[in-house]
Amino acid sequence: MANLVIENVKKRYGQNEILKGINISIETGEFLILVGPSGCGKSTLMNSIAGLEEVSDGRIMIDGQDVTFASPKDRDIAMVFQSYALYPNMTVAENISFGLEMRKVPKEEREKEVTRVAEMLQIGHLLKRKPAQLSGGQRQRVAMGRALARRPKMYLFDEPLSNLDAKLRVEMRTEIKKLHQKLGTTIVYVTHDQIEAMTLADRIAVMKDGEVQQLGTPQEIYDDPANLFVAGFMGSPAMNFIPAKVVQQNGTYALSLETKSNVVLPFPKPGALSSHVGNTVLLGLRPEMITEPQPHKEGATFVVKADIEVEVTEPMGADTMIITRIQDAEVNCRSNPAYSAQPGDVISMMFDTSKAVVFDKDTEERLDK
Amino acid sequence: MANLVIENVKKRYGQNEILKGINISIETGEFLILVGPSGCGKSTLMNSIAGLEEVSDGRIMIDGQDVTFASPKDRDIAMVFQSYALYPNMTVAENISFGLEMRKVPKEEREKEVTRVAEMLQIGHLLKRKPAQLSGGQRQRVAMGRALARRPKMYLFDEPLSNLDAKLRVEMRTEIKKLHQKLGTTIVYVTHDQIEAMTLADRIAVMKDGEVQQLGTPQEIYDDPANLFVAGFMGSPAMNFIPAKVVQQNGTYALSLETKSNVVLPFPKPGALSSHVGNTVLLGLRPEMITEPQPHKEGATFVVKADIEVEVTEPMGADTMIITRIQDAEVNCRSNPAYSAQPGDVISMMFDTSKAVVFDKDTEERLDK
Amino acid sequence: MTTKSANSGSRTTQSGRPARLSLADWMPKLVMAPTVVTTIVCIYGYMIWTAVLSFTNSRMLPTYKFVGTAQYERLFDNDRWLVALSNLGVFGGLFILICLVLGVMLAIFLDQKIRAEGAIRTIYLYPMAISFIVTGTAWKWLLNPTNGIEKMMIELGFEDFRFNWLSDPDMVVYCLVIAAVWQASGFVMALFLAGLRGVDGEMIKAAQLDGAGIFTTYRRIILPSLKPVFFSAMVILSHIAIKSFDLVASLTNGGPGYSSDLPANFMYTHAFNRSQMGLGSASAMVMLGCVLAILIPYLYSELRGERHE
Amino acid sequence: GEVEVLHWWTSGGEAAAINVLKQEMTDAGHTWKDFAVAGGGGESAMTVLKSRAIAGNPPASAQIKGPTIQEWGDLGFLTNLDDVAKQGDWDSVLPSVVSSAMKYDGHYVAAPVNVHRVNWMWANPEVFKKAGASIPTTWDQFITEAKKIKAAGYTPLAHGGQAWQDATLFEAIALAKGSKFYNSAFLSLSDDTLRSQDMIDVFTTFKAMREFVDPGFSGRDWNIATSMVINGEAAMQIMGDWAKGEFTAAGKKAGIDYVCYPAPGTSGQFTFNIDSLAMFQVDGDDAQAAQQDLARLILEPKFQETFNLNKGSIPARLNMPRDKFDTCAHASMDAFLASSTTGDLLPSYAHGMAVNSMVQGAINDVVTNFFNSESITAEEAVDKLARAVKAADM
Amino acid sequence: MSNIAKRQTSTLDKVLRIALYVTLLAMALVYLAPFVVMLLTSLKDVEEIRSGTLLSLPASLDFYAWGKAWSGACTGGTCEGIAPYFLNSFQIVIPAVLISTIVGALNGYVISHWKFRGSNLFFAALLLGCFIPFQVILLPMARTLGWLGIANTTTGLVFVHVVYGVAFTTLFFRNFYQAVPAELVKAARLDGAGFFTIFYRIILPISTPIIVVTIIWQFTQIWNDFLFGVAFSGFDTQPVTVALNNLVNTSFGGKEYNVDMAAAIIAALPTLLVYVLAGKYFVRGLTAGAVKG
Ligand SMILES: Nc1ncnc2c1ncn2[C@@H]1O[C@H](COP(=O)(O)OP(=O)(O)OP(=O)(O)O)[C@@H](O)[C@H]1O
Ligand SMILES: Nc1ncnc2c1ncn2[C@@H]1O[C@H](COP(=O)(O)OP(=O)(O)OP(=O)(O)O)[C@@H](O)[C@H]1O
Ligand SMILES: [Mg+2]
Ligand SMILES: [Mg+2]
Repeated sequence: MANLVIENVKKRYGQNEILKGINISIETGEFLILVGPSGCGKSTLMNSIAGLEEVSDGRIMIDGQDVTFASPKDRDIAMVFQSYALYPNMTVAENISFGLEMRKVPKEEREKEVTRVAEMLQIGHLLKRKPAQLSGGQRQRVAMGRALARRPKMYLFDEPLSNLDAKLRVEMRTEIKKLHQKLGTTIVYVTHDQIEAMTLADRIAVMKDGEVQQLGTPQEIYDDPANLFVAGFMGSPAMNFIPAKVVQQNGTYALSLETKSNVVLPFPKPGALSSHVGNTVLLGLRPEMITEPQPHKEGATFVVKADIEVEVTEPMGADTMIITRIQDAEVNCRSNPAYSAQPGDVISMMFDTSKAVVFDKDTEERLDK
Repeated sequence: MANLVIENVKKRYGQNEILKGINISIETGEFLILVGPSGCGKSTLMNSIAGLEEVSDGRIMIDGQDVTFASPKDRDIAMVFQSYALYPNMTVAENISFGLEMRKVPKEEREKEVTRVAEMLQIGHLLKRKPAQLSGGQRQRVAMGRALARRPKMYLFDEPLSNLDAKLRVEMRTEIKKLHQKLGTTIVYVTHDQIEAMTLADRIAVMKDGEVQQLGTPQEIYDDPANLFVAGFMGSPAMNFIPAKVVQQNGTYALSLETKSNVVLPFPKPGALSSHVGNTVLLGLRPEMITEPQPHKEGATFVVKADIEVEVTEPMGADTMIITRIQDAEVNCRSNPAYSAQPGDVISMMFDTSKAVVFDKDTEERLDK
Repeated sequence: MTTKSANSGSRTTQSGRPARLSLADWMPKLVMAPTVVTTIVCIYGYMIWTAVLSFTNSRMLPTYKFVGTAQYERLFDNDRWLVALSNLGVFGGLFILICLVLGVMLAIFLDQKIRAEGAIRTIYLYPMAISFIVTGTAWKWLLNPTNGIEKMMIELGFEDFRFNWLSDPDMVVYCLVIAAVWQASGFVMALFLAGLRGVDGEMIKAAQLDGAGIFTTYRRIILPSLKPVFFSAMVILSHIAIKSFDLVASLTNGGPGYSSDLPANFMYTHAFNRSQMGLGSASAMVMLGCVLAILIPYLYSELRGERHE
Repeated sequence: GEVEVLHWWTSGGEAAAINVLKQEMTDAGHTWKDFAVAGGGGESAMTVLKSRAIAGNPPASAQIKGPTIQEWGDLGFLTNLDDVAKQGDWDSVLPSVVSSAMKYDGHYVAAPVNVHRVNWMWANPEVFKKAGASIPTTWDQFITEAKKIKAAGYTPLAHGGQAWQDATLFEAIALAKGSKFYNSAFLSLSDDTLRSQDMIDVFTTFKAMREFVDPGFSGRDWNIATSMVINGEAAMQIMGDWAKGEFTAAGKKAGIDYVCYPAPGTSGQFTFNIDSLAMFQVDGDDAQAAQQDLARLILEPKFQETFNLNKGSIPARLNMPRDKFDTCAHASMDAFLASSTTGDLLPSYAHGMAVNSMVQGAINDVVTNFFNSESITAEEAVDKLARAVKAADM
Repeated sequence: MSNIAKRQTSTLDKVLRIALYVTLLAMALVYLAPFVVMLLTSLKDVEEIRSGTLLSLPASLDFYAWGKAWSGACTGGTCEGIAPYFLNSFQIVIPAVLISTIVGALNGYVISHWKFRGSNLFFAALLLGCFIPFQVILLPMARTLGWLGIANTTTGLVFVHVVYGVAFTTLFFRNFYQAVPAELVKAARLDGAGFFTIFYRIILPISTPIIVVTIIWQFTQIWNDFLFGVAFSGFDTQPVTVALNNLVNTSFGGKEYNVDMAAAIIAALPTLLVYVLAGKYFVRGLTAGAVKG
């Protein structure tokens, strides 16, 4: 069990600075999820934690010990590589048990462990195969198995489920969650799956261009994003950013925008708007906050109805996205599939601003913090 | 432009039969999505279509021509490999333009094409790098770029977006959709992302263990699954399967089950139940059909309220999953995050069976077709 | 990827605490140590020693009477040396080129799932096995104007067939090329075959889909990814070329005249048979200089262009 | 004690000869370690010797000859044999030409095994008869007769295109210009002589030989050339008396199947080539005793006789019984004695007896290149020769 | 690569395939020619050699020359054939090949996967160093061996061969390992494997083709070496090449070419055997599919 402190870690490849001073500190047993756009440095950071890449600057501490220069095997970390890195000459079973063998676990116990892990990952029937004879998802599961067979201080998972089907992914996610609850091992986990991020993480670090944009609980990240980037990055479909003018009305501050007609939306923290009166800010409103009129919300404090023109509809199974355009910004609204709307229709929608946030148009920083 | 007919294609690796007689036929310009559990043979099928694996049996026709034995390069197909298969000795730009060069596209045009594709995939700044210097997602995009630079008869995409972040994935998905609309090229596409499958596909083929379970439009697959497997596979979280007893009531047939109390749920096609009276069947009900009481649904034909005991809640951003147990089956219900429920609470939920389906407990086949 | 210990010196001061150096951290260096020591002593030490000798008038055995660059002046005033040097150019160039082309070609051909691959491979490879001390004789016969290939062809009815390269001072160097290619090309083939066997199959599939035919696939995809193999082959071949000594000694002994002399033979003859250690050393240094002039840029580009890890 | 002998006497007659010595050593209670390194006129053997010497582990005895003995002496590797020499009275049994070559700094350091005459011409009388030619006694005559022989469809001159064979032929031609010329050119290395008209003539004659050899001569070993004479493919060969071994081994009789004459124009002259075993300093009384014994045995008449009968040469010792030797050997012995008083007894440059190996090599380079090149004129060759000799004699 | 030589159906493909076989066989004949000459010569008697042409078949199968070369021919003063020298050669070749291959593999592994500052530079230096003409190292090496007390011994020869062979073995392995994905080593390090364990368990099992190449190279070089063999051996440790050289240069009267040729072939047999045995291990595509990218 480890608490992990990453202090001002930098990493350069030749000219390019890939990590620009990362600071992250998590507690023992925490489940940290790293998210960020492709190429932002997540894998590099993972490699640095594991000691597989030498950092150019900064320090990494595990359990209060400086391990910046410790060799990977002394750090007692297990990792799932994004590229799997299976040993091509070994069978699946050997791949999984290799780490145990290295740690001098007796043969019998290894075999038991392999069986257990293989069953959990549903690869029991593949144990005798070589990696080259596996499908993509099977390889990925073997890569997982290799890490899960061990009981290290810390697990690092680099997109461990990306090649699995939804069903299996849910099952695996559950297994990981159980494992974490049972062992309390610190886990750092990279994923692009929002649901994974939201359901697994104790805390999420959102990275961009080699920098941590925000480090917080899933709910914080979702409801209280530090800046436009974080807000836009988390949530699928993404949060809508609608240019809105700050107006003073009835002694408080509100946001005014043009849909089919002019609407004025109340704002939960009007004080934050006070210094921006007359300016245009970006109103951040998640798609699920713009819905078809729902009787039970009628009359709530921050709910306002307005007409919009439907541009496109996108059925997504459980919901249908209605896409419209407000002040030149494309806006996604989430509606019940039963609520049928056709492109070109002008329909009434409910805008719920109880969780709305506002950003500066230029700096992209939150204004209402 | 090609119409693709796959007739009874089989593929064996040694003893193992991986494809067990695949039959798929799609029209020119269709967008076919292959889904199925990991290891079910999707990549193998793609490889067979491309001519990279010799099929053990059966026939593949493109544009009415039998290409079963044609060499890959004569099939005029572009493919994105699940494992990328980038040329390690070439730069990104060279990787992308190689296919064009092979087809004798003049240099100037190639360069223009590379620029266009790179911009679309947001890898313009990486053109001079070698694959080994890229992050996972960047490699995947290069693999995409290699295919997209060409204008083949058919595209094959094998999980082309699995390593991208949600935002990028949405953008890429849109690009692919646009491309498809513009060029009308036939596309076969493997994905594990349900949203991708639902939004991109003209038709979806659900595979399992080397067999096609169902081939149909996304809506068909979602609303009208051929069997339990398809029903359970598509949709995330998955459809709930609740053991229910067929009862005769008020001259029609309905389903009875125990929640906190006994409920009887009406069924849209009661006729299908007639021959099963007294038996237990599996009722398939998607999570979004079990919600917190919603005033606007009150009193609808197939909506019934019942009490359940909350086992777990799982906030997922836009929704919160409420997990309960009905007749020993775990059941997911989708509720508004505002509707707060705690584990152990007994709450009232609305069951909407307007789209419910039933399956045979043993054969797992649909009963109400 | 670098071991932690590598930069620990500079790092220590930076992080303000000494990095622990376990045995494991030293392992890579320990493993290399014997090679490093022997290389420094037995190659570079001797090289420096030779360089020193080249400035002395050492005769039968080394002495240390320095004569400045006199030996170099003598060397370049010596017709035989100039012939040897230009022979090396012709011989080395042709030999390396033909071996590479032939080796690659044979390797690719053999990689086409050939029946009896093992037997054919061994046939291509066997010339390496037989010492030139004797194959030299066989080649001498084959190339001999009176009773070799020429005689055979004439007996076969080609009355005007002439093949007298071995006794023609202008052509004899090509005889060396023939025999040397015969001997070494099989190994180049083996080298490439081993490389081909390691190429990733998926990549080839991708190339096929990109529309590359089999030849293009080899030329553009597979062979470029065998760059390291080319590198090995180049080094090995230039090594063989530079050191072709047995070959000359047994096939032509430098003749006719000294028209087929190579620098290695020149060096050996002068240093050991003519008691001109100083001159021999000078010629060795010039040989080395030529090699370095060609090789250093190549090595530089090869090792620098390596992937970052 | 043990005695290790490094030598390159590996051809049939030589090997048999050396086995005699080995037997005698064994009989004397010593162990003979035979370190034979064949090939290239002892080039490899010399390399081995140097490597052994420098490793501090030289063999007790090694086959070296001529000026090379002096070079090894200079380096202080050789041991003193004066005691054995005194016992065996070497000073009187050896001709002075020989004994002085065995001494370094006035002390005996090596034991001679034989004396070769180099300026021999071997001929097949059968071929001469068929071609209607007669044995030439001057080089001009040689050319006339050779033309006849060639016209008759035989190869006039059996020759191997190796540098030392070219040198042997060249030396014989130069020798015909007189002993003074030879001395001045190859011993004193006089620049004037090297550039003289005589030398140009020598080169011209030498080049004339080129058309009398067959096209396949390049790189041919001398004994193959000899066998051409034996088989009647060729008429003559200019080669030292070791060629006789080949005739003998082929069962040919001197004077009947083959004849030996001095090379054209050199009948009174004698170019010699003396083989010898030099003794190196070794540790251990036993080893030293064995070494001294070896030196003694070499000079014993029995060994001298057997060895030279096998090798075709004549004993280094004077006053040996002659009866076992053939006519050619007798001729050689006579010439040896006669020439030693007239100043016609000359060291063979082609076999490293006259000059050090550097000069020898330099001359050889010019000679062999000239013989094989079509473009160089005799004048140019002479100029090259003079320059090369000067450069080598640095 | 299995898919390149796909099932061929069209006639063009068939023609190409036939052409391929024809080329391969033609080349094989060319390569074989000198050997055939040697073999035929070894089976003829001296008279036949003189009178016949190179490729004429021997009048009768006569293994006299082989027997003589093996145990009767004279190499210098002794007439025991080349048989006694085989053992010497084996005593030199086997340890030298093993040691240099192992050292080369380890070096290559370090240079490609455990780089340290200067390791690449050292590699370059090693490679450049091997271009030093072997002739110039004879004397200083002799001195060194003398100091080490292993002059003119088998150990000394093994040492010399290892020292000058390592550059090449390192080169072969380094260039092969360069293509092994770094992630493999990383994964193994995390699994807790140390330097040697990774080498032994992960790297070595996928190195078969290059081991084969290296052994072929080293075995051939060392077995056929003459220069070191002659310069650094004692009279009782001479390798078979030195004996062969002596044999070829030893002649009683007419040269016995048949014996020479037979001796040469016999001397080459161990190497040929290595080729045949090692050749089996040219297996294909071991790393395929291990890693993305
Ligand atoms: N070379 C092989 N030898 C034997 N079995 C193989 C080989 N290649 C693949 N398989 C097996 O074939 C089955 C289908 O593999 P395939 O790659 O088509 O799966 P997939 O549907 O693409 O799965 P995934 O979603 O995990 O990529 C798998 O069970 C796999 O283990
Ligand atoms: N060897 C290298 N040389 C130069 N740049 C590199 C190298 N390896 C990675 N990079 C760059 O470093 C950046 C970070 O890479 P990293 O693999 O950490 O990204 P990532 O966040 O894991 O992305 P992904 O989600 O696509 O896997 C990328 O822009 C990549 O191009
Ligand atoms: Mg990554
Ligand atoms: Mg797949």
